[in-house]
Amino acid sequence: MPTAEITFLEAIRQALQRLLRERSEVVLYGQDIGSFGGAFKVTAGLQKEFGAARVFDTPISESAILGSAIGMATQGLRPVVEMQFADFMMTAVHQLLNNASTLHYRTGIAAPMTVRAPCGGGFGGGPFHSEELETFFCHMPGIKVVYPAFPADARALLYSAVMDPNPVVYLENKYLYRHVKEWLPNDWMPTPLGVARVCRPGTDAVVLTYGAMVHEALRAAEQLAAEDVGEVMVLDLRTLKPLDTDAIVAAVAATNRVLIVHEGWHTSGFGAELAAVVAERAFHLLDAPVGRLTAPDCPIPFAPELEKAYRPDAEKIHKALVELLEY
Amino acid sequence: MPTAEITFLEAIRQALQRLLRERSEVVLYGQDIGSFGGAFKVTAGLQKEFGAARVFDTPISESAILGSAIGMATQGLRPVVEMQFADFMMTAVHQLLNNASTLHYRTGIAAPMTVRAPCGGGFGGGPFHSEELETFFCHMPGIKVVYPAFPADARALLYSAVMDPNPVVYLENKYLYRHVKEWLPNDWMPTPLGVARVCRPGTDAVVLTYGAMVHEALRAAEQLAAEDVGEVMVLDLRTLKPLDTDAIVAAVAATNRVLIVHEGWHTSGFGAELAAVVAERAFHLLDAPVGRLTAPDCPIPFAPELEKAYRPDAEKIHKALVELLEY
Amino acid sequence: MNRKADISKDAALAMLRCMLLARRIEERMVRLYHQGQIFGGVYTGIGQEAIGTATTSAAGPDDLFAPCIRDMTVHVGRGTTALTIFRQFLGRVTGPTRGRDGNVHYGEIERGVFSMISHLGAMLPVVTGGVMARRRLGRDTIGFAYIGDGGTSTGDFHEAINFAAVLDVPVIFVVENNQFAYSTPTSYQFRCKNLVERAAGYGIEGFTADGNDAWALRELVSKLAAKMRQQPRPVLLVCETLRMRGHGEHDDASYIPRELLAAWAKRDPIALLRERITQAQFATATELAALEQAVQTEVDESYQQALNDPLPDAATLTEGVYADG
Amino acid sequence: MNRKADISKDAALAMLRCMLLARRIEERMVRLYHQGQIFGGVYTGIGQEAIGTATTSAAGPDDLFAPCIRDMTVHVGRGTTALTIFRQFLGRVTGPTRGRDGNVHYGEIERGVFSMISHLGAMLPVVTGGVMARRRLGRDTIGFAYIGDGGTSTGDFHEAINFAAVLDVPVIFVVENNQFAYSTPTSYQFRCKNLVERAAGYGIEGFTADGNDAWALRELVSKLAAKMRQQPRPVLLVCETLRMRGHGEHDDASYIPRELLAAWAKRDPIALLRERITQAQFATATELAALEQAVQTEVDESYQQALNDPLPDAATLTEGVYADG
Ligand SMILES: Cc1ncc(C[n+]2csc(CCOP(=O)(O)OP(=O)(O)O)c2C)c(N)n1
Ligand SMILES: Cc1ncc(C[n+]2csc(CCOP(=O)(O)OP(=O)(O)O)c2C)c(N)n1
Ligand SMILES: [Mg+2]
Ligand SMILES: [Mg+2]
Repeated sequence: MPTAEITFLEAIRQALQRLLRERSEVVLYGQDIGSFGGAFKVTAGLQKEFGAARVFDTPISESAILGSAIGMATQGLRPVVEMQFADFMMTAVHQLLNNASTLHYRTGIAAPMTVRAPCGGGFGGGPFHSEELETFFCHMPGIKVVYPAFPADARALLYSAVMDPNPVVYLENKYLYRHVKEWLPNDWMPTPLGVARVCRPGTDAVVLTYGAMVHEALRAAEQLAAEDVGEVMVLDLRTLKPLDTDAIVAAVAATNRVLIVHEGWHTSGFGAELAAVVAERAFHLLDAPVGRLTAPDCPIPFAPELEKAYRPDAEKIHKALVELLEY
Repeated sequence: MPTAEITFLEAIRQALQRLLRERSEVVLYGQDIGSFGGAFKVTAGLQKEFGAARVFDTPISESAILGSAIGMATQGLRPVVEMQFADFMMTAVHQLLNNASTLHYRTGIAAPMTVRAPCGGGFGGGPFHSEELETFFCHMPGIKVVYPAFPADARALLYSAVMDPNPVVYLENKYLYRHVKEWLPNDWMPTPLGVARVCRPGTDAVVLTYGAMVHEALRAAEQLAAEDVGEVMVLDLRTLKPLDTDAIVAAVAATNRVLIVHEGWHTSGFGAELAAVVAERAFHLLDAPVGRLTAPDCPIPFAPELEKAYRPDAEKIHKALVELLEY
Repeated sequence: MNRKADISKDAALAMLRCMLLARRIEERMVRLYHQGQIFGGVYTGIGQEAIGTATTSAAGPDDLFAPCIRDMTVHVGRGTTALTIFRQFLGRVTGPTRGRDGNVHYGEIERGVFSMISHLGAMLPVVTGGVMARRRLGRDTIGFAYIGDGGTSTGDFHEAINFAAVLDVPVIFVVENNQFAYSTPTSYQFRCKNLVERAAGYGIEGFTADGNDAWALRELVSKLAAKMRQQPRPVLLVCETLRMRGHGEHDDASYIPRELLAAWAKRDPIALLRERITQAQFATATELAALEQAVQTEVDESYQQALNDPLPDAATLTEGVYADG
Repeated sequence: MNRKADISKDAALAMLRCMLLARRIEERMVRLYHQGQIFGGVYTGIGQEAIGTATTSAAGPDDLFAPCIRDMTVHVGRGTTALTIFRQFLGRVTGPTRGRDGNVHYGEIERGVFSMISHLGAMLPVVTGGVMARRRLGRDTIGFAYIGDGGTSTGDFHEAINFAAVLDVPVIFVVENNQFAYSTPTSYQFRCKNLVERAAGYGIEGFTADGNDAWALRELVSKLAAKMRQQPRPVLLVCETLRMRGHGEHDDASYIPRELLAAWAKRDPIALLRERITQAQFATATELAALEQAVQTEVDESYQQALNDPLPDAATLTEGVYADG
């Protein structure tokens, strides 16, 4: 099977391209995504290949973008809209929370729409271009939330997200776009939403995480193994809603120690939900308190010195795991 | 000391009235809050007493309301704005999350503003007039979140919220407005934010809760005591951010069993944060898994049969506590 | 007045029936509310029936609609029955939202009608997107989006109209200026003389109309719709009317001057259309009385039937949050 | 051209200095970016300097400003120094955001300048509220809110202007139509011929101006500001200009026709003002050269000084999230 080494970004582009090829009902729109290819060039070349009727630019109107996608999705299209940065989605979150998330429950009408939202920091984006907002989306009934960490998953899960009959928020960690590559087959199958993946086995503790932090956790786990401190499992959640709680409980059962890691704010971050699930469902399996390693509750600072202190990384995870293993 | 029996709603009105009297920098605005007195009549009579320069109506523009409050608060006034329903604040949440919540951290400029937001259900308000959104606000760095359950607290905490130098979201559970009364002194002192209150002592379990659910929990606890099943403590958190974690840990230490109750959605609800805090800080004190009794992850239904099933109440809390005590 | 009747007898009588049916249903709901028999609130469009009536009457079968809280005549005009409406308002499991909502937030999408959410303005981009989809799929759809004078102050009003203008989406943005937004007169919502002045800023055409004259409004909308099907562009249509009751039935509307109410009561849209029909000799007094009677019977029977319908089962609470793959 | 100079020599030279200083700082930032010496992005207002310059020059000491990403001349015009700006851009702890932001999101509120957030349109109500507060406290403040052509598509643009109009808040909403919003020309943002057509819809006055002619713009804004202090009302002021570089320095702006760039290069605001100053005989060539030199020295020295300033200490990361009671 022919393979190629592709970036996380290229994986997303391939999924969009395949969707546009195979599914005439798929349309892409957003700010600057047409001939310009988007702020991150994820849609580069797609307008040229599929025409401006299927890949098009819009005014800077997040609520009109999300609202129109809902209307389209009920009328036979499958819109995939891009928010230029996840941060800007907050100007229109009522469209998701009230319109999209309640629609099927109230009316029985499905709205198969996907919102692609580049998120996360680590590159000097500062307080308004680095936000991690997954906990907001996970709190909304009727919304699914996908957050891949690897090119293979980015590609395979995006296809499934778009084909899902529900509104899906698909979070793209910007740090991964060009930092993460994989050798992947040119032929690929979509993978189902809602399934976590053990991306490193381990018996002494488990890190529950997603997105860019999966890679930091893997680095920390490798180091701990190299140092003979312990074997730490890394569970990549991949989909935050629906959440693969069985995989979480199984991971806790196998390790009895849990560290939760994410890049978003601490209080009411998605890690709180993960900790609560563990406390409810796997309490009897725990040998130590559930730990959360997250960003602190402060705006995302710009200066590299500050952002490095702000953002969890392999080093901090390593330290937290050492403490957890010693408990 | 002269006292009077006042409703929760009247308590809020008294706090606003006193603020307007004592603090010339306080202004009130929002939709229909002037001569009409607001959708719930919380501001009834205030425009008449203080004039339209200090109590005034605005267009239906939530972002302009919140954004202008930020600007005012930096320039010497102390705006108290009313959202007609908390649900509608979601049309402008970027003003809170990005503008208000980051301002002091970025610039050192304080924004003493208060957003009053009627929330919660139990009266057939349906999916768009019953939302519980506290978890969103608690996730924002730089924002404080107050959620009183009794008239005395509503009055005393609102005063403190308005005098706080930070943006405060002050949540008013609509069910409490007219359902809850207390005999209170006409003279009163503000109470500090961030302090929980044991409103029923107990040794066998603790219910961590806030808002309307405090009253349901109290009812359940009384019944359990009457039935000789157990003595359940009820901890009214009163302020969700900053959270009184010491009081939580002390309550767990005294009871070893925890039930968390709130009226909002389950996944990533504020109960997740509470469960996580318990799992992190009080793990060794627990004799049973931390339980969460919340609304399910579905839009708030209108029909009374459905809303009753949707909303936690004394009966459901009673059942959950019986199970918890038997664990 | 003696004007050329572009409007057929059938269309005129259908409009009258539409308004009468909505009026009678709403009157019933008002009565029930004040008898304490309603869970939740009651919001009516009494006095504003001509707008939904005329626009749906002028529309085509494939068109899409996003009505607001006072637009029962949009539903009735698209064929939603009194029975369906009572089932909705009484929270019956047989209603369009199966009791999940019990208020004005309903719509039968198979008739082209979206189910509104409360957030003012939020439906305007939704209908815009629906029209975009249908047209891409080859249907000759135009959209009708309704919004109150107060709703024009929302960011969504602006974003949606501008979006439709830039993307050439044929939607009629119908502003129902009923002179009040809850308790506030329009001076608290805008400072232009007439909201039609907003059209130029979007590079689209704007029109004003008497919102109580269904006959004339239908003629205007027919022309606009025909043109938009040729040249797909949005338009802004501002209809002047008055809210004849409180915001909801909990509100006595004491802030609306009594003389204003009295003046508009003389321009009741049902009476105006009845007059037009009589002038056009489309129906005799006896025929009109029979129509009224038929409507009343339909309302009475539908209400009784809905009352007997089952309430939702609590066990179904969490069903259907997600659509099945 | 021989026009009456309402503008004093001091004011004219101050405007020239303002534009030169901003231009030189931005050119330095551009160079540093392409040398790979900048963390984060670089966004400039090169070619648009006249707008911030003329508006601040016409403003009063108590006025309030909400600049956008291309408005360095608002900061400079209000007295913010090159040193402060470099400290900000280099993320120094001595800068106005103490390294918490390192980009165009800064402002010295003691000079009346708000620190913007990125969400387009979101600052417009903030400055409106600031003006309301100051006026209630007895100050003769008017506001200046800046927004790009693309930013006019946001709901906040609409809500803020309408809010100010309804509440009689004197804010000049300055639309900087630089013909592009990131990669898209204005046909992707609006369909009216000129955004000034939006004013009527808010019941306010609207004006258009050549955004590259600081001299004329200052005259216009002086008149508007004087009138607004008498009669507090917002106005809409649309300034035509062109973005002379990419959206940021990562963007080569290949989507902007080269001829368009060339045509506007001939209308460089600094050159235009220099010409006016020369015509008015406010300064000799030698004096102008000295001014240029002084600006260059200030920029060089400020950059060096900022470079030597301390970086923020990681230990302070969570300080100041809340203001102390
Ligand atoms: C975004 C938003 N803010 C506030 C409300 C609360 N609200 C419901 S109806 C209403 C008044 C609406 O007035 P108008 O748009 O003129 O419609 P009318 O009721 O007159 O038909 C208000 C303020 C809302 N539904 N949505
Ligand atoms: C609400 C919002 N959506 C999207 C963006 C991303 N964004 C930043 S600048 C920009 C283009 C702005 O164009 P314009 O308003 O014309 O200003 P200019 O850059 O031309 O000065 C976009 C889309 C944003 N900042 N805010
Ligand atoms: Mg109205
Ligand atoms: Mg621009």
